[in-house]
Amino acid sequence: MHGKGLRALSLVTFAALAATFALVFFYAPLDADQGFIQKIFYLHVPVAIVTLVAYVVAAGFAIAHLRTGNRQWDLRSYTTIHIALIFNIVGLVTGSIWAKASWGHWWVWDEPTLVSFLIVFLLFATYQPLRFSIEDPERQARYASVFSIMGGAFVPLNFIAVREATGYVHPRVLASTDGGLPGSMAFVFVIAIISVALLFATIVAYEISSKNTSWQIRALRRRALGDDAVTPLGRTAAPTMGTSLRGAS
Amino acid sequence: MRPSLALLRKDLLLERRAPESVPAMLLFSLTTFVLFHFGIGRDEVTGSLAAGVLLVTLLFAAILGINRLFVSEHEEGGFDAVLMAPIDRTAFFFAKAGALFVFLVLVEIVAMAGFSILLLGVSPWPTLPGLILVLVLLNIALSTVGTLVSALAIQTRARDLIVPLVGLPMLVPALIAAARACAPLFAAGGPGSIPGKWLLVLGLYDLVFGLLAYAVFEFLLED
Amino acid sequence: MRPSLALLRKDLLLERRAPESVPAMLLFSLTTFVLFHFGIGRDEVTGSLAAGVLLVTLLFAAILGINRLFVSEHEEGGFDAVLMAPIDRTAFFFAKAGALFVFLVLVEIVAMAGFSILLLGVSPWPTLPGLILVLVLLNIALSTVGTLVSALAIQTRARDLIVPLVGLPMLVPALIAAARACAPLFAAGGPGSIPGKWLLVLGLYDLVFGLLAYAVFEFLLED
Amino acid sequence: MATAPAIELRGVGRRYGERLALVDVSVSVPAGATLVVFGPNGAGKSTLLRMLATLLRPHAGSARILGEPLPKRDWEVRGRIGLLAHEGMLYRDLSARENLRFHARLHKLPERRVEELLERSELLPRANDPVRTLSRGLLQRVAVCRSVLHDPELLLLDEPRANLDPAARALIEPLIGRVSGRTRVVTSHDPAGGLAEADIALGLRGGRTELLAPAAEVDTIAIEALYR
Amino acid sequence: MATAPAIELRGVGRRYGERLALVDVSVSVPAGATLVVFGPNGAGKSTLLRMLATLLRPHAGSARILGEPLPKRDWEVRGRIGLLAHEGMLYRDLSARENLRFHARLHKLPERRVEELLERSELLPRANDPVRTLSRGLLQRVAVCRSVLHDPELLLLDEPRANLDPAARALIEPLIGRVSGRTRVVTSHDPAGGLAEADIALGLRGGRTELLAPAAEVDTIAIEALYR
Ligand code: HEM
Ligand SMILES: Nc1ncnc2c1ncn2[C@@H]1O[C@H](COP(=O)(O)OP(=O)(O)OP(=O)(O)O)[C@@H](O)[C@H]1O
Ligand SMILES: Nc1ncnc2c1ncn2[C@@H]1O[C@H](COP(=O)(O)OP(=O)(O)OP(=O)(O)O)[C@@H](O)[C@H]1O
Ligand SMILES: [Mg+2]
Ligand SMILES: [Mg+2]
Repeated sequence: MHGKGLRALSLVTFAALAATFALVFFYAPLDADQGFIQKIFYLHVPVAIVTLVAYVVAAGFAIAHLRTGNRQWDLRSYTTIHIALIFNIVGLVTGSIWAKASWGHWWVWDEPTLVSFLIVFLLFATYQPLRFSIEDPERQARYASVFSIMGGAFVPLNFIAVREATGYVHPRVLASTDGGLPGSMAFVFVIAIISVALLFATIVAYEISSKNTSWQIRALRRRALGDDAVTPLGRTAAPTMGTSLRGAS
Repeated sequence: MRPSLALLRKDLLLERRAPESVPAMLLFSLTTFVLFHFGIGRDEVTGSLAAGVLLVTLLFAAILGINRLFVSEHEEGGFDAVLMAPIDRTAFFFAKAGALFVFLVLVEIVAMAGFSILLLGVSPWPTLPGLILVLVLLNIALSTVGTLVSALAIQTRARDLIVPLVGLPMLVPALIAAARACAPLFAAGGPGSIPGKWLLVLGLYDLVFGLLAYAVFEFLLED
Repeated sequence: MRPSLALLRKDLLLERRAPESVPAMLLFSLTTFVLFHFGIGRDEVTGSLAAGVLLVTLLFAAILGINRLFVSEHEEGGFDAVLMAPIDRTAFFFAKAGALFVFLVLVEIVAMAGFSILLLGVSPWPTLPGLILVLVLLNIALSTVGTLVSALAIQTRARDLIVPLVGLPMLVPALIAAARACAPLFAAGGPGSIPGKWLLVLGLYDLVFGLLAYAVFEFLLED
Repeated sequence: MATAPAIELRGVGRRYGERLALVDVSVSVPAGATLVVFGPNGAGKSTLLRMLATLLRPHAGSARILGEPLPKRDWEVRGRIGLLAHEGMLYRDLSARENLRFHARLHKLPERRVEELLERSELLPRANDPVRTLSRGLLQRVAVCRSVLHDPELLLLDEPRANLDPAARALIEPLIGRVSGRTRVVTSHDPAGGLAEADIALGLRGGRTELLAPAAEVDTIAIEALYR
Repeated sequence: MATAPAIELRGVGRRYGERLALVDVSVSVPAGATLVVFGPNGAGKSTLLRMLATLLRPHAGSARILGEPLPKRDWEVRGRIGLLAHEGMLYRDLSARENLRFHARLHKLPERRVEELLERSELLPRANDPVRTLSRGLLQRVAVCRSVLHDPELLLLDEPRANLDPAARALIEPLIGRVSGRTRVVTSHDPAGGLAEADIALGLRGGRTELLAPAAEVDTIAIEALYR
């Protein structure tokens, strides 16, 4: 059984998202100089933060995979990166919209978070092609883990380098020198981060359990119908598991 | 150390027997300088533009060398025979990173000469000490990360794509740091001093990624 | 024409089996824009600098594609079997150049979007008609000369070196012409008109090198 | 009626750089006959086959294949020759079926022919695997199919049975054996087996002809002498 | 005195992706004995050899080579095993001599050993040519030299005599034959010849053991039945 606790997680996530939504639109104050568009902040920043954290967490899973050889860790690492990539794109798009609305450009180079976010995306965008170009599932898993460990270390290091290379031209809403966020905004912001993180975790949990289930079905079919009756998997970037060998992991 | 040396020697022998990587990287760099000259329509470059052109070119040239680093091992299964020898697998790492380092130094010597003649708007001599320091730090980054990426790519079916795709972004922080460190060296008014901050970032990159690459390398050699 | 189509179909099949060249060229272009940003330290580029950055990037991306054009033919001697088939050898030329042209167009569409967003200091829309004209002419140059170079390289042992080494210098005139033609399009004050002189040079290059490549191609396939 | 010989070589030579791989080879093979080429390693057997396949041009002498002079009119004979070389000559990432279909398309053959060959060589269960993942012997079977796909008049076989198991040898016999009725050039390291299928025996050594005679007039001792 | 067997496999299995290449193979080979592996193309013979060579790890079961468990303590046996595979496992651009010298250095052997092997396999005249330019059979000889260079206790031979001419076969016999006195695992497609050099015969089919018996108790008919 792979669905344990999924329902509870889904419900909590749903509730958190609904609450965030309500708070953002009905409670959080309207920003004085950016107006309504500023509300994208509650989507963009949490998504960006969760994405970056997720890449680092995926590296942790990858280390666990290399240490234990248990392919479930590779599956976790893969799924985390997969969803983080999607969040990464959402972050880039919402950031762009925000930039267009507030500065009139789709892209600016002097926002270090933004630039490093793009570079991180360019690096992790190669994760799937890398996996896809390795056939043997064991090797694919191992190589992907090596990549994701490097990637995990890359995220903060890259951020340091990019941040140092750009000035602080634009006002920051959060963690800036001039007083920071108003209390009500900060509150909503924290709630938003929590619910985006929950959303992330839920999607990851769903993907993991769906993958595990389909492997199990496959293994059962192979056992029932014989190995040759089941169509071969073919090349895939997703982790696969050979399950029909006695004692195999 | 002995096996590392034997491996390194073999790589240098292969390169001498069929000189490929070094002359190719060299010619590539010189051609790229010419391309830049026409592309950006400047006769001379100084400051950050000079640092950028030089380092972007070296980075692309390094990618060429990284691409070929494990090719000879792959053909005809020669690697398997080496894997069966009673040597520590990290010996490969040192041998390959060493070979790449040597290649890069050779390329940089000539490329730097070409760059000074073709594009650089200031005298290269006063910049030398600082430049050497930055390039050594950069070469460590290129050769450790490059060795890892090369080993990663060689077992895939699309080596020549995986190497630039994974290698370029991975090396962006090193490039940024090196370019920023070099920029004052090429300042139009005479070389300024290298910002210590950037040497630190570059050194940090070397340390973190060098150690990491070394640590995870052997997982790439296993079945 | 039939054999050309069979060959093209096999290439597209291989590319669909493992979509490699096109996404790789794309990602490569975007990464290169970022590298340029940090390398030359500019937030926005216009005029000849913009033309230079765009075209040098496209050229390098094209090199990636050219590199892989004949790879599948080389492994395991599959090419020899094709050479023994009763087809006109120029059928290869059209099949390969056609595939490359298609790849380039796909890459340019996305790369241009990325360039406009990331680096270009002027609005891309007014430049479009002129830009398309220049890029089509450039693509003809890239795909004909690229096919020739790729075929040349595949018979050597150092394919990934020969392609940039021979290809880049050979394409320098096309690059110069294209860069000069594009520069006024990206002028800070709004697009100027393309200098007819440079279009002429580019067209002449296409004509001469296209015909030449076509003519000498079959000699590359012989023993 | 005097039909032209399928192969007619006169004083053919071939170098690799300075190394002589074939020197002054003259041989004539009538249509439908089998020429078996013997010789120690490095004698020039594979070189000879690649030359007959129009892949290497002769550096000296004159060669006529299926009535056409080489290399001048090689396009006339292309598509009428099948070569089975040491390597498989296949696209590693395509499956056996896709490889054969591709060649079928080049030679304008129906896909039926591909399925027929896959079935006859018992490759059907593995027909959709990339050939890269096949074992050496399975790969060899695919290569055999590729070489006879277009029903060539002249079949050039470089140690065709290497790496094949006994059952597979029997399986492909109708395709490449004497019963196929084609003109054949076969290299062999097996004196007795080679002679048994030969009409003409050619012995090479260091690129030079050491022996050339109708197979009936040669015994295995003469062949074995080549290797001494 | 009961010395440990040189090879001891218990229920060993290996997959490539989902394809089973070896299933539940158990075999024990005493030191000094020769195991000959028979089986049709794709049976898993090469896979078995690569696993014994520590290049592939078993996915199931337990394997002990020269007394050490695999893959846990594989570094203990590295350097004590020689593998001759389908491909030469050589650097194409280095000469035979350079290839062998490189391996000699890795194994800490004197260069004398390289010259000795080059001489014994009659490769001296071609020792300085890049192996890329050697004919298939000459390449095979270099590969043989490479596999026995470090005087391995366990020798794994994948169709060692393929592509060799009769004289060359005799030449390398003292290196890889029974007289070499090593523990050997040899794959073969030649029932009679294979049995003649075997102490133990193993028959594989689809990765499963179909036959495992002392060679003296097996006849060629039993081997041929494997291919049916
Ligand atoms: C394409 C456009 C953008 C992208 C990809 C982007 C990306 C990011 C990322 C990755 C973070 C998280 C960094 C961290 O955790 O420290 C972030 C945070 C933030 N971004 Fe953006 N951003 C974009 C546009 C903008 C714009 C237009 C603004 C403001 C007007 C903005 C303001 C902020 C602020 C205030 C934070 C909070 C974190 C901090 O203070 O460091 N971003 N953005
Ligand atoms: N890299 C690989 N990927 C996927 N499948 C493979 C791979 N290598 C081998 N196989 C498959 O594993 C099975 C066993 O192959 P193996 O090479 O061991 O056979 P073999 O007994 O040596 O055959 P042959 O006599 O033809 O050399 C075959 O079905 C083969 O197709
Ligand atoms: N590409 C090449 N470059 C240089 N020399 C070559 C090349 N190919 C073959 N030779 C040399 O030409 C000679 C003849 O080679 P060929 O492959 O024809 O021999 P062969 O009779 O087929 O031998 P084998 O039985 O070993 O396959 C050999 O000495 C070989 O080393
Ligand atoms: Mg030969
Ligand atoms: Mg085998």
